[in-house]
Amino acid sequence: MKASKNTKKAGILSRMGYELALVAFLLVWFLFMGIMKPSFLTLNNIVTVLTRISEVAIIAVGMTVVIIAGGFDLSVGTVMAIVPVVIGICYGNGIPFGLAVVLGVLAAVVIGIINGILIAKARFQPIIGTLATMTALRSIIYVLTEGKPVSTFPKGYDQLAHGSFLGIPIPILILIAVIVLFQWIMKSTKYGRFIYSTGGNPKATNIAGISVDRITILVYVVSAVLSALAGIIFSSRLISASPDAGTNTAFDVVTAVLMGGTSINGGQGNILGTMLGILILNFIINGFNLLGINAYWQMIFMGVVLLLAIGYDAKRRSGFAISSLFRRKNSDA
Amino acid sequence: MAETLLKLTGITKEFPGVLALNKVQLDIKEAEVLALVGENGAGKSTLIKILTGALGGWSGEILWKGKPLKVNHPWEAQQAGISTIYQELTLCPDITVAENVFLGREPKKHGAIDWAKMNAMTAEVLEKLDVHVAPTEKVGRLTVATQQLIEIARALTMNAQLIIMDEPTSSLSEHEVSTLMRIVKDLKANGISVLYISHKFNEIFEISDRISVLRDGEYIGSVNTEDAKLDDVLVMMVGRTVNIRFKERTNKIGDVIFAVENLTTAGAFEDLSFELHEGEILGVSGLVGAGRTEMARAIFGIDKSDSGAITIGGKKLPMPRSPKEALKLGIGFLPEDRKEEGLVLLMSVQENSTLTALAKNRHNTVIHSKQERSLVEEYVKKLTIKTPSIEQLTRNLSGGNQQKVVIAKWLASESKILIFDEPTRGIDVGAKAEIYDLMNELVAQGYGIIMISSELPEVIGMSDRILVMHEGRSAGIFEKDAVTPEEIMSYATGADRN
Amino acid sequence: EEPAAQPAATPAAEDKDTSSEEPKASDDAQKSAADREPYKIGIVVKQMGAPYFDYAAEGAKKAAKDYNAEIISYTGPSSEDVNQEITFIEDLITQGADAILVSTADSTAIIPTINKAMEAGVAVFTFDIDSPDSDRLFCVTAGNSEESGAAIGESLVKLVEEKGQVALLTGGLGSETLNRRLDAIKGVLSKYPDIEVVATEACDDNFEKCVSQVENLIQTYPDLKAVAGVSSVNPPAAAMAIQSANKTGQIMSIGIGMPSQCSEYIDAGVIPELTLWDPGVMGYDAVAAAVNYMDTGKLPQNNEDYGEYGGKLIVEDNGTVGYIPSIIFTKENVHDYDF
Amino acid sequence: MKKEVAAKTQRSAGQSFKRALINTPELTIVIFIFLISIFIGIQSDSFFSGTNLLNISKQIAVNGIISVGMMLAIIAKGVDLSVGSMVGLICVIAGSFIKMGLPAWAVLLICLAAGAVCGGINGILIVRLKVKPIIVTLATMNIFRGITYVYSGGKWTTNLPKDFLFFGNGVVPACILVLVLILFTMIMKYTQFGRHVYAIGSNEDSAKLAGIRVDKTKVMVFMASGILTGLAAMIFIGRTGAIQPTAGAGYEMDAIGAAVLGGVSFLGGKGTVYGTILGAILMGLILNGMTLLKISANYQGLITGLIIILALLLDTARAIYQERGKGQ
Ligand SMILES: Nc1ncnc2c1ncn2[C@@H]1O[C@H](COP(=O)(O)OP(=O)(O)OP(=O)(O)O)[C@@H](O)[C@H]1O
Ligand SMILES: Nc1ncnc2c1ncn2[C@@H]1O[C@H](COP(=O)(O)OP(=O)(O)OP(=O)(O)O)[C@@H](O)[C@H]1O
Ligand SMILES: [Mg+2]
Ligand SMILES: [Mg+2]
Repeated sequence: MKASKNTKKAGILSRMGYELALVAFLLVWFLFMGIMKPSFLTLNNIVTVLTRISEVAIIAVGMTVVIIAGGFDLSVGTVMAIVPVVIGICYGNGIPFGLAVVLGVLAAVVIGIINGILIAKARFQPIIGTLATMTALRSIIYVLTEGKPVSTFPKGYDQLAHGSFLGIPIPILILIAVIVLFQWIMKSTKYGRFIYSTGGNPKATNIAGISVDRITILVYVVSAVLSALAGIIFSSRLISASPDAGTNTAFDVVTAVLMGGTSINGGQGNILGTMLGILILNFIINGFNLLGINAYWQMIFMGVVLLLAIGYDAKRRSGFAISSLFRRKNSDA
Repeated sequence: MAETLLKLTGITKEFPGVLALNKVQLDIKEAEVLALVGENGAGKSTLIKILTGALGGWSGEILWKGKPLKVNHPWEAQQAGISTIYQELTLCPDITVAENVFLGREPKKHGAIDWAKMNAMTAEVLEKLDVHVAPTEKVGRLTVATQQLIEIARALTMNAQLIIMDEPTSSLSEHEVSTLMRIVKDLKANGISVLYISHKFNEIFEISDRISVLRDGEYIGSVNTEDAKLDDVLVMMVGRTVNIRFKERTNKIGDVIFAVENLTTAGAFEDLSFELHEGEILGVSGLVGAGRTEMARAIFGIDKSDSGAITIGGKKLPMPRSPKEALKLGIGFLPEDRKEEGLVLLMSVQENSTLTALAKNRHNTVIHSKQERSLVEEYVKKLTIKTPSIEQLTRNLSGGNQQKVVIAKWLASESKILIFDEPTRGIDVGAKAEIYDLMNELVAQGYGIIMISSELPEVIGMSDRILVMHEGRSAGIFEKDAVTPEEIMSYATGADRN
Repeated sequence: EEPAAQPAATPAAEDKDTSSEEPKASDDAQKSAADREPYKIGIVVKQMGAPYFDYAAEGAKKAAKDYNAEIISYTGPSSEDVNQEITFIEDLITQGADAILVSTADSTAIIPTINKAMEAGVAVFTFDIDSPDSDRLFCVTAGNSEESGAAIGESLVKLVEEKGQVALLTGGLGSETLNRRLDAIKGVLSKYPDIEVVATEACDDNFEKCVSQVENLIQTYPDLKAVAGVSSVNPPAAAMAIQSANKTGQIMSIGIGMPSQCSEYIDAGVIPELTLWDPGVMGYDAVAAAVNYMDTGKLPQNNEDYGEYGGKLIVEDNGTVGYIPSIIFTKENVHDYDF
Repeated sequence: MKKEVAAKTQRSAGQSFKRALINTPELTIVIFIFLISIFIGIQSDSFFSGTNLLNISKQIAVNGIISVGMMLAIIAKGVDLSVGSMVGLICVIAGSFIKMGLPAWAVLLICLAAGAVCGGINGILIVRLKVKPIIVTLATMNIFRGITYVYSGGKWTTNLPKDFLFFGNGVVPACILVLVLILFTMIMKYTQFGRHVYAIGSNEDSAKLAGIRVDKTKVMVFMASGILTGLAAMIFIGRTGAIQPTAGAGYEMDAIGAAVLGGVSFLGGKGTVYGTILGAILMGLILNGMTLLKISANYQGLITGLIIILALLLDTARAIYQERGKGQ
């Protein structure tokens, strides 16, 4: 085999290429918006957006891990909703707040384990397994709350979301911590390695002496716990846990994850890409809002942006050209 | 002097970072059997894929009966009259045998698919190959070997003028191979050309008229089979002389390090018992479907077995319930199908090699990339794995080198008891020799190896003792010098019984 | 909110008794409006794609024209989601809106954001759905969820003549507004022992699902006399089911709904009564009130008159809530309305 | 003697039933449906009444038809998340033609055509961009819904001419569903298209190398899904008597649910039309039963989720038995 000299470089580039493109796109967007709407580039606006997205971004970290492991988790939004409800109700019934939080997170862990077992042991299709738990959980929320927002939280609970440390809003700090932690886990610990290999080839992973089932359960627990964390920040931001919270979260998050270059078949992807996806989607929405473009058009643009991004990624991988959209004959280049 | 049927000139194909083919030429005459040989990664399959339209983005020219042939898609090649048996199985597991055989060419009766006819025609061709499965059986339930035969059946039913066979016998055992040889000769007799790719020279010399050689993506040359000598061909292939004779091992065989007792799984194998000594290679021979793979999978805890026990280091233990347990017990397993079960193709050489090691020690969760690199570099050197870098994705390695990565993975796990299922399947002579040397080295270091193989010469050449299996039962364990190949075959086919 | 504190206080514009001279007051507003930049007003609603709010927005735009203001954005989540509402409000602040009109999906969750906007110097008015505990300046509505619910309850009682089986329908189980309306209805009905609420079904604002549920209700409760819906999807869906089951006359469908979506069923007598108000007027008055406040620093007085389209605003709750009239739609009047 | 024979035949009958049970996923759901029906039937006498069964048939028609399209996509190892939004888009398109006063049959054709176009767009994007269906349809899900709102300005169309209600009334939905069932069962069994969908889902690369025009087939799959969605939209209009831009929101999940309950596998290559429709029937039964059994709205989702889990657990058990049986 002739290995042409620049193999390694090519390898790294093709791995980095897409993220670079996303960054470039983001910069272009900032430039464009900066010209269209100076208020866009104000520190105030940027901090506002970053704070706002920290919750969904935290969930996206978990979703990325799940998808890399070859799974899919539709229940994130519901977990994000149910955890603060549990905490609020517990606290409302005189349970000390610390314990209430522990119970809330425990609930999330249990949900994660259930998802994991349904998918790993009972071999459910992830999408349908988590759809079922999602449906059930949402209903449990209604039963618990009778559909009314829960707002029994202690004084100063809102500081978690509204407070800041060294001038940086706490949610952003939490998000950064989560990103750093999971970037590290995925890249430099064996569990990260196992998660990738489970998504890449479960059979081979199993034969290599790694319990694929455990990894699978693990990732759903991770996803649930991160959703719980997001839910706590969310409820602290609103000082209220609304039973309908997170109804659209799952799809938003998945959109960002896919846009970040994580492969839906598992085994490939990374958290930084996902974060870029989150940033792009949310700063586009923010920009559209500032430009006064209404929600209808936003939906359309979102779809188009996703297509362009993923289309570009596919081109990078398999060297297709836009023109091939219109070419009659298909080649497999 | 027969007409030239197909002529390839200046075929060049580059993959990211790899020049797979460099101005390659090839020509096949009518009613000719042309053998195409070359090391793993020489570019044989790539050339085939280009020729059949399965691969794009290449340069060069294809002349078919003197006219330029445009192939953008496999069905175009088929319509031109080229049918192909690819190296990888190209069957759809969820549909029936008949459908797979006639996929895309389903016989129709006024508009609707004519199932009766399709099944009948399939039964006919399967008969010719004496494969005994129902045309209505789902392919996914068949053994790898049977699937290979169905691929052959498909190629035959296309009544093409050129049939390409890319390592058709890699998962077949003697019996099926001889059937295939017969069929190829028939084809030739009927004026059909065959492009035959294989790493097995006995086959090549039996059926081919000419031999063309590729090396490192370059066309080296062609020779007529009758006036070609194996060693010359090997030199053309490898660029150096390779010794493919099996070496005598001198290491002493120690005491029992591993034993299996009364291993049984209903429907697969029954009451298997054997011992493995330190420094010993125990060959496992048998016909395809004898259940050797299933036995190995059961020993390694992949499939649940109904009953049985193992003894390791004098301790009698229940069968491992998972590969994880087997790994902890110091067993390693090189599976039959390296792409499906041996490697995570999307991961690099480095990541694949250390997977078992990481899985084994429950301490240090953090990966020390320096240590890891040096470890892998070491194995790459020791096993002479040909790869541009250890970051290269294993997907992009050639068969032999992929197999070496799998072996490296098990050496890294420090398992002393190794089960190799078809370790040289689809691997070129050079790499084969290297793998044999490696196995010799391992046993010399006190490893014990159970080697499942369908290649009789390999079994006899490498093993100290040979376990022959027939329909899931042990037909006996023999000292290697105590049996002849013929005897082994008769035990394997159960001929000895009647 | 100094003006609110003393409703009697007279507008600075001139020293006349307000209650008599509002038209002039608003003329005056327009006069002073002529020589200033149009105010930038943003509208955030509970749910985009609900015709109800589209009509409200139309009214708002009309007012914007009359009062020299500009609706810089009218937006909201595609399904009720207070979190997205917050996003929109935050971005409106950044955008430099002078005033924001909100119809919130969650009157507690929205509080911090409304207050944040007020601190940022934006005049926040709620409309349709109030957030009374926030710092919002004023609310323009036809009555809070309790009142609209009670209204439905009353007409239900009247229509079933105080006895018989009734079923309730709602949109999303998590919608604060709808749940309050439901509770209000149940509150009213609880006073009548002969009325039995047999079921409450939620259709997630899915029209077809609502039809199916009513079909099933009809099956389950042969003596069912009426279904009352608190989401504007419910009455027409229920009517559809009743009609295709040929139960017209036996079972009534009532509740909150858009006359334009229900007129055919009202004519057919499946829907004897429909409760709503003119969202257009609501939007109009909200904008008008906001503009006047920004011009004069005065919140609406009782009986503040917003002209021929806007009508009079009944101000209560010590001057912080202005009510537009609710309307009961029947065969007689349903065709007089275009929303 | 005689008795013995009888016993034997009985046992073998039992065994053959067991084998069928183990080898056909659809059978488990049939049994499940049977049990649930019995259960509801015992609790509520009105369940087995003709009207109620007719109601159920109406209530499952839309989902059932969409599910068949979803089944195609999933068998081809894809999925079509855009069907829900498609219903909305097709409805408003139909609406504007209804306003023009076109007759029902013409509007029906327009619905089918619109569906074909939307589906075609999905298909072309998928094969040309070489992007996974789930991603493309996730995008078009937003795009279609957005267009629907922009095009309709969020407005409803009501007071539809009565002849449009025809499609949603009486036995019509059931008949259409049965027609779809028969037609697509035939297509899946007796046409190259049908078989190739299974082949592609089973192993796309193999299918391509075997000479199947994979891209063409994929585009057809998503067009078919679109056309069926168009048909469903027409029934939707008939059932609701109104054109709403919000129509069909969330239907993609119902369809996926029905398909998977019906034994269609996301791993591709497996699934049947009748299984899918059985899945839709099960979901219809759940909705119907919730009301008939007087289950409080708050608990309905919980019970639905549990029933789905239970049904899938049964199927897993079946699958495991099947593999155990593999050797024999
Ligand atoms: N998809 C791919 N991407 C990158 N490199 C590839 C790809 N496929 C093949 N190659 C490289 O092209 C070269 C030729 O591969 P090919 O499979 O043709 O070898 P071969 O002669 O068939 O070997 P074998 O005898 O093992 O089948 C090898 O170096 C291989 O690593
Ligand atoms: N990779 C595999 N995964 C699951 N089952 C397998 C696998 N390989 C073989 N089997 C099963 O094991 C049984 C024997 O198959 P197989 O032909 O491998 O036996 P064998 O004696 O190992 O022959 P050979 O290894 O030469 O193919 C068959 O029922 C087959 O389905
Ligand atoms: Mg090859
Ligand atoms: Mg084998």
